[in-house]
Amino acid sequence: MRLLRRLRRGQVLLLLVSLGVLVLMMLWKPYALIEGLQRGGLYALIALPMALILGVVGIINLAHGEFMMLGAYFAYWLGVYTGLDPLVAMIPALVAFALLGAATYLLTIRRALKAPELNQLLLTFGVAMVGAEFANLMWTSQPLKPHLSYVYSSMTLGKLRFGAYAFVYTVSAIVLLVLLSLFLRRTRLGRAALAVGQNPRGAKLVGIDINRTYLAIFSLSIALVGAIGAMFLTRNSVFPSAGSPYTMKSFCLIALAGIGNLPSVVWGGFGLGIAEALVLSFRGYGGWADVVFFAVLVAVILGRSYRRQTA
Amino acid sequence: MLAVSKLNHYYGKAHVLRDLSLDVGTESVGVFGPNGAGKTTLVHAIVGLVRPRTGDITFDGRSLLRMPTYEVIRSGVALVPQERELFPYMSVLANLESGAAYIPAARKGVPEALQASFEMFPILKTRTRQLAGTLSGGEQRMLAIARAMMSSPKLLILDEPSLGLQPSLVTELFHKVRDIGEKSAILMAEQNVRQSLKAVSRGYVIENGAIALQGPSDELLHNDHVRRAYLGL
Amino acid sequence: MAVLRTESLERRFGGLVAVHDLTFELAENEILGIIGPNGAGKTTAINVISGLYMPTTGRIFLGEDEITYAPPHVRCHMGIGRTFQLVHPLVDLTARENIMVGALFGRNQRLRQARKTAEEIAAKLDLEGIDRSVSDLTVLEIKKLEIGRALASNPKVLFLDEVMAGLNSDETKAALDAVRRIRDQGVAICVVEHVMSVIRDLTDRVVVLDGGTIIAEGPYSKVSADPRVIAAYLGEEE
Amino acid sequence: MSLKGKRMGLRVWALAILVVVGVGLFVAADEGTIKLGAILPLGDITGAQASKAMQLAVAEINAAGGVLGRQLELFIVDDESKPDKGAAAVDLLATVDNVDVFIGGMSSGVHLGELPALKKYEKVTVWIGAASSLVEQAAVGLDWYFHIHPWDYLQGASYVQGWADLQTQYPLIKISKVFWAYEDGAFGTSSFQGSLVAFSNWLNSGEPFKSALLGGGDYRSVLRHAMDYDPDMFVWVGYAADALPMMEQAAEIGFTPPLFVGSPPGWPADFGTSPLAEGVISYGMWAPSIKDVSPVSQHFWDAYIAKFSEQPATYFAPLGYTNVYVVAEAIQRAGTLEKQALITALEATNYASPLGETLTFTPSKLIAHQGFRNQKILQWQDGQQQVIWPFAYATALPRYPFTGK
Amino acid sequence: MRIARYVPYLVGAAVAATFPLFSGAYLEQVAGATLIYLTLALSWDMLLRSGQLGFGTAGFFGLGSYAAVLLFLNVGVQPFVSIIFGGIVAGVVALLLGLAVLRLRGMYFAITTLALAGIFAVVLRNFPSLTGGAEGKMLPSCIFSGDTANVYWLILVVAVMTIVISEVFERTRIHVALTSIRNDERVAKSSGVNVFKYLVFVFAVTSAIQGIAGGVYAHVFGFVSPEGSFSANFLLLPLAMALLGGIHSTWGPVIGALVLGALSEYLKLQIPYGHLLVYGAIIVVVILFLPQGLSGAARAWRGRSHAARGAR
Repeated sequence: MRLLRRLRRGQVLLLLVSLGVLVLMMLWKPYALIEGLQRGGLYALIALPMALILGVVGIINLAHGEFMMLGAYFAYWLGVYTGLDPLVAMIPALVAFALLGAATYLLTIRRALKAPELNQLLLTFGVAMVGAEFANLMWTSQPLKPHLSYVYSSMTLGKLRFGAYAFVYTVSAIVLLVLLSLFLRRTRLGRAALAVGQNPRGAKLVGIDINRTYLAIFSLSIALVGAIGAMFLTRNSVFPSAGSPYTMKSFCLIALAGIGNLPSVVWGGFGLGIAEALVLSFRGYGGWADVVFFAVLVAVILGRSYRRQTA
Repeated sequence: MLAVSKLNHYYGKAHVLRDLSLDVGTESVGVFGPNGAGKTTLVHAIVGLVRPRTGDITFDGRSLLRMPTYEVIRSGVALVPQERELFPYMSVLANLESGAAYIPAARKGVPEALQASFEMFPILKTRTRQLAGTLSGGEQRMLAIARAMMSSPKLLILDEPSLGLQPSLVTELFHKVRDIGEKSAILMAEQNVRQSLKAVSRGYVIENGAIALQGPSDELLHNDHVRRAYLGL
Repeated sequence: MAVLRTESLERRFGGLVAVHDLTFELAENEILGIIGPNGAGKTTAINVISGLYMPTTGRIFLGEDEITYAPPHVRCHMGIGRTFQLVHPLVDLTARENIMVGALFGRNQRLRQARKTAEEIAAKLDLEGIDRSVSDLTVLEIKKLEIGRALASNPKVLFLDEVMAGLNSDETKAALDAVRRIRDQGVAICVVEHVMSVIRDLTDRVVVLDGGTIIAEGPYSKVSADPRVIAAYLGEEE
Repeated sequence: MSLKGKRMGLRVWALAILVVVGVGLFVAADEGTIKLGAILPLGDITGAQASKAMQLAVAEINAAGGVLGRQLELFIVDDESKPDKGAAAVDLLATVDNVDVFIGGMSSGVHLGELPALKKYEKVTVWIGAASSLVEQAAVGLDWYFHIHPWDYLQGASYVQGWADLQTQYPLIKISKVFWAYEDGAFGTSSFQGSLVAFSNWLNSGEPFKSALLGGGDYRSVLRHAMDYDPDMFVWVGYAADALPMMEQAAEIGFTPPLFVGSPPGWPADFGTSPLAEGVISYGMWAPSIKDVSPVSQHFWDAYIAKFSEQPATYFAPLGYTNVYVVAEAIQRAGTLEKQALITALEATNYASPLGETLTFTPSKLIAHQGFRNQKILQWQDGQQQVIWPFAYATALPRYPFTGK
Repeated sequence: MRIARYVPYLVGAAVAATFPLFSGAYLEQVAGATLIYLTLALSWDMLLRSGQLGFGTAGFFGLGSYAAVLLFLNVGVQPFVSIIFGGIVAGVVALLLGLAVLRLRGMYFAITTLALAGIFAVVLRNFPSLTGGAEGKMLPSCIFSGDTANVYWLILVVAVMTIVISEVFERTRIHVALTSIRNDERVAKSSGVNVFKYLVFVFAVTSAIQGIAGGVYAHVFGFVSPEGSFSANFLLLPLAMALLGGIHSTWGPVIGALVLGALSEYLKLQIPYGHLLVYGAIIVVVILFLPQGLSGAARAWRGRSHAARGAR
């Protein structure tokens, strides 16, 4: 009981400290805060569907970024042929990538569910390779990006002038988190997914068809990341290797948050985004921004393991 | 209702079920035996968690042998497994609701079933919002039984329900089991022979994966072998 | 002279007290039984004594030496051997190599020596065909393997955690003989068992645990008549 | 006796084999094709298009009767952008395919791995890739090595010249303060280092950024630092993937320097369709608009599209085409494949290339045979890349200042 | 009978040692690169035998490359000395880091080693005066002036050394220790195995091997750069090779490396545009249909034919 109270107090303290840091940053480096939230939003957004797959199906999907990349291509070509805006193309992308996800699951993942973790890792690595090389053969390595005038609209707040559109990633990450949480808590499929993620055998024993649940969640996640690819395209170029760095980032973010902890993926994404933006805001030290990601990751994982050992 | 015939199963080279046959009508039936005798393998085979090498299992005349677990459960069998297999990061209420949510026949009766659960285990009612993983062992056991009952099963299988429970709870538990036995058929695997024999009307003693003895409860209670080996008398 | 002695051992997991105020001794050449209902703290007690968990408070002595905070492999070197409740054979090693683990690392033997030790121990336990892979062994053989590995480290104290579970009566008899033979070679043994007949036939003395604490202690005949023990372990009579 | 007999037997056999092989080689060398071995990253658009342009050139030359009455044969091996694969490709082409001349090339890092292998065979090598002066240091003293692509410092010097000319010609343009944003890999860093040397009489400042190619893509902190610096000219050195996002983010924060320059190795196909492209200056060796001032370029453009039904999108396409023609013409002039004669003939190269200017080989700072030294200054105008310098190939007048709209 | 058992090894060794005598420079070059990957695959597997999944292969490879090149350039030692130095640096760094990170298990250890590899690359890039920054450093000349036969033999020595170390690991108490840790760490501890000591030891040794491989690679191709020396290829390809060949053994990774090395080169020549697509598809298919890898499949096949003949 005392431990619980101490934990609470610790959490409150943490919240206060982080709020304080945010206020200080707003005064000291407002751009780092704004841009950090925006880039962190993108990290979090992309990581969420991967966290869903990892949390429910238990598979580390190394092809995650490649599905996003293919989603971006999908939106690009849909735009070329029909004039659809990428943000609108997210809707057909959801459908198309749900199908692609289902096909991928049925053809590959399902057959490796009982295989050792390493085999699954290599399997999705192979899928990633096929995805990226397919894009390269189809559309070459030349980057593509539609012109969209709204993506560089800006806002002025006193002396600050900053991009408003990029908050779409921040907002979407939060919206997706809320939607996924609602889905997982309120819908029968969502609850089944949670159940399967927490205890597959227990899920079988309450009458859940776990294979169907895996299929549904995998398809849903791929559908989401395909649609996120369309949103990614609004501010980024697409090319065959555009997705792979985000696989790594997402994986790191999930490890940071702890598997199954979707809210922490989002807050962790914001935190890392802000930390990176802060490092970048110092002239001449931008080259160290990459270290932030890794260093925070190592520190958190080590810290957690030591706390567990001493507890 | 449930008929198990000539079941054989192996783990590697270990022969863990040997020509095992038993049947359960509408009454409560106990399966007794020491650790490792094959009780858990048997109940897992019934719900399809284990695929026996040979033999057959039928429930209401349908073979369960090739049915995936979720279909077995949906056809009216519920298992309270030894490890309880709750959803640790879900609330007590969500765990209970999960017991009925995936059984089409049980979905309508959720409020009544919840009511019944809370009547059977009042402690759960005070903990509906608590995460299942934070419950004590005894409370988890109750939750597991209540979750299984949410589906209003025709046959309830209990695997070592007294495991890890303090004595007072064990007594209480077997009372509940007897109550449940009035609504559903029960198949209970237990090591605690002395008390559990009183909760069932018939029993089988399994040793080394084979039926060593069977008969009505009071007959078993007075059997020399049972008294020596399981009651320490 | 006690081979092993604990003083007020306590182990908590978060809020749960798994072992509480555990004080007991193990004499030379003694076979001590630890019984108690599931969840009584028997296995936790063994884990604390063998070093897999550190005690929250309390002390442990092996002979003269305090080992309260020694890491498990050091305790093994010093003379604590154990088996595991659910058998944990090292599946990617042969039977011989399983036993060799104890000889190589518990007793620090050379490879060649350890091979021989494994053979000797296997012979002592009537375990044949020791170059088989573990997946080819029967339940009894795997149990023997567990004991063999623990023995190979040349323990002064041996903890046997439910080694008889799952054996039929003939096998149990054979296992009992094996355990007695081990004791006769000067190893103090502590057995955790559910099967009452085993405890009755094997042990010199019994400690009954419930709720992490000792509720009774003494020879089996005395303990099994203790109403508290019957209530806790055998189940209350109505 | 018996031993001696065996030895004798061996010798006879060896001699026989030598004769057979030698005759075979002789026959093959005389009657067979002239073999060109190209090493390119085929998974990248630069290498893919360069290889296609090479095939086009070979097809044209062969259709016109070949060289010295013999047909050209092109062997293309993928270097997969990996140094070890590139080195293996050199050995493959040299020892298995027995090529007469090495051509090709893209990345400097891969070429560093290939050079040791090339040095083993000392075959005539005419290279279109690798701009890093690290490579130049590694190629010192190789009389058989011809480098077509300008080195990083040559590019810098050529821009110095270009901007001097432009400022003289158009007094409205004034440059004294420059900000360089460069991708933090080898390409951007070496370009920046080279530029600092070349533009030493300007006030320079610079900062690296992470290219979208490597998972970056947020340039706003660098752009803000540039804006604070208030330069007359802003140059970013990155990849095509950075092009449009860079413009968008500059627009987003309201950064509109008078001269906005980008120097990626290639531009996205759809860059021109964005209004943000208007007025953006680019450094490069080639743009489709050059076909308006160069008939060779026009011919190349039409032939490439006719053969592959796609537009040449990178300057490596005309470079690849040039690569084959330069070698073919030199062999024709030399009248033989003999190395020294071929080197002499290559030294006399005077090839009007589809890149606009005429290619000749002259000594650079370190090596004896450097091809192009000049870059072009181009500007995106109304969706097209126009040449604004050198004036000799200019296709349009510069528009100044950059509007940022 | 006993000699017969060694015949395949002797033949293999003879073929490997005399390879340059009957192959050309091209095959030597391909074989050399394959052997580098073989070394990485095998060393990765050696750590995996303890149950620890390391993702730091490319990191220690790059670290070794840089250490070797920087020592060579700044101190002017023999190339061989600098290569060994590269191994020592990688090994010592692994030893020190291992003391902290080897308390982690499973995915957490894997991802931490991956992050550490990332940190190495960024740190080296950000000290341009010493390391050449993003451009890296070039050697004035490559080892053996790029003579492929000598280079092949050098790499062969490193690969054989790794195979020997791996076999030592397999045939001594180390094998028993590592396998027991992998199978059940608690059992290992309780049987007297100093788990932490063995993990640190194996982590340091395998990282040192990776560092040596990196040093060799840098000397063969004559340069180091953050992008080149820390390329993810040096992690993913060895991993794929070991898994494809079969993990937890010496010969699985060896076979996997040889097969994939040859396959990737063959595919490239057959399908110039898009060979990587086929390569990826082959990986997927093999993982789905030969989950135990090639050596596992061979073992299963041999076991079946044994059983069919009634042997055992």
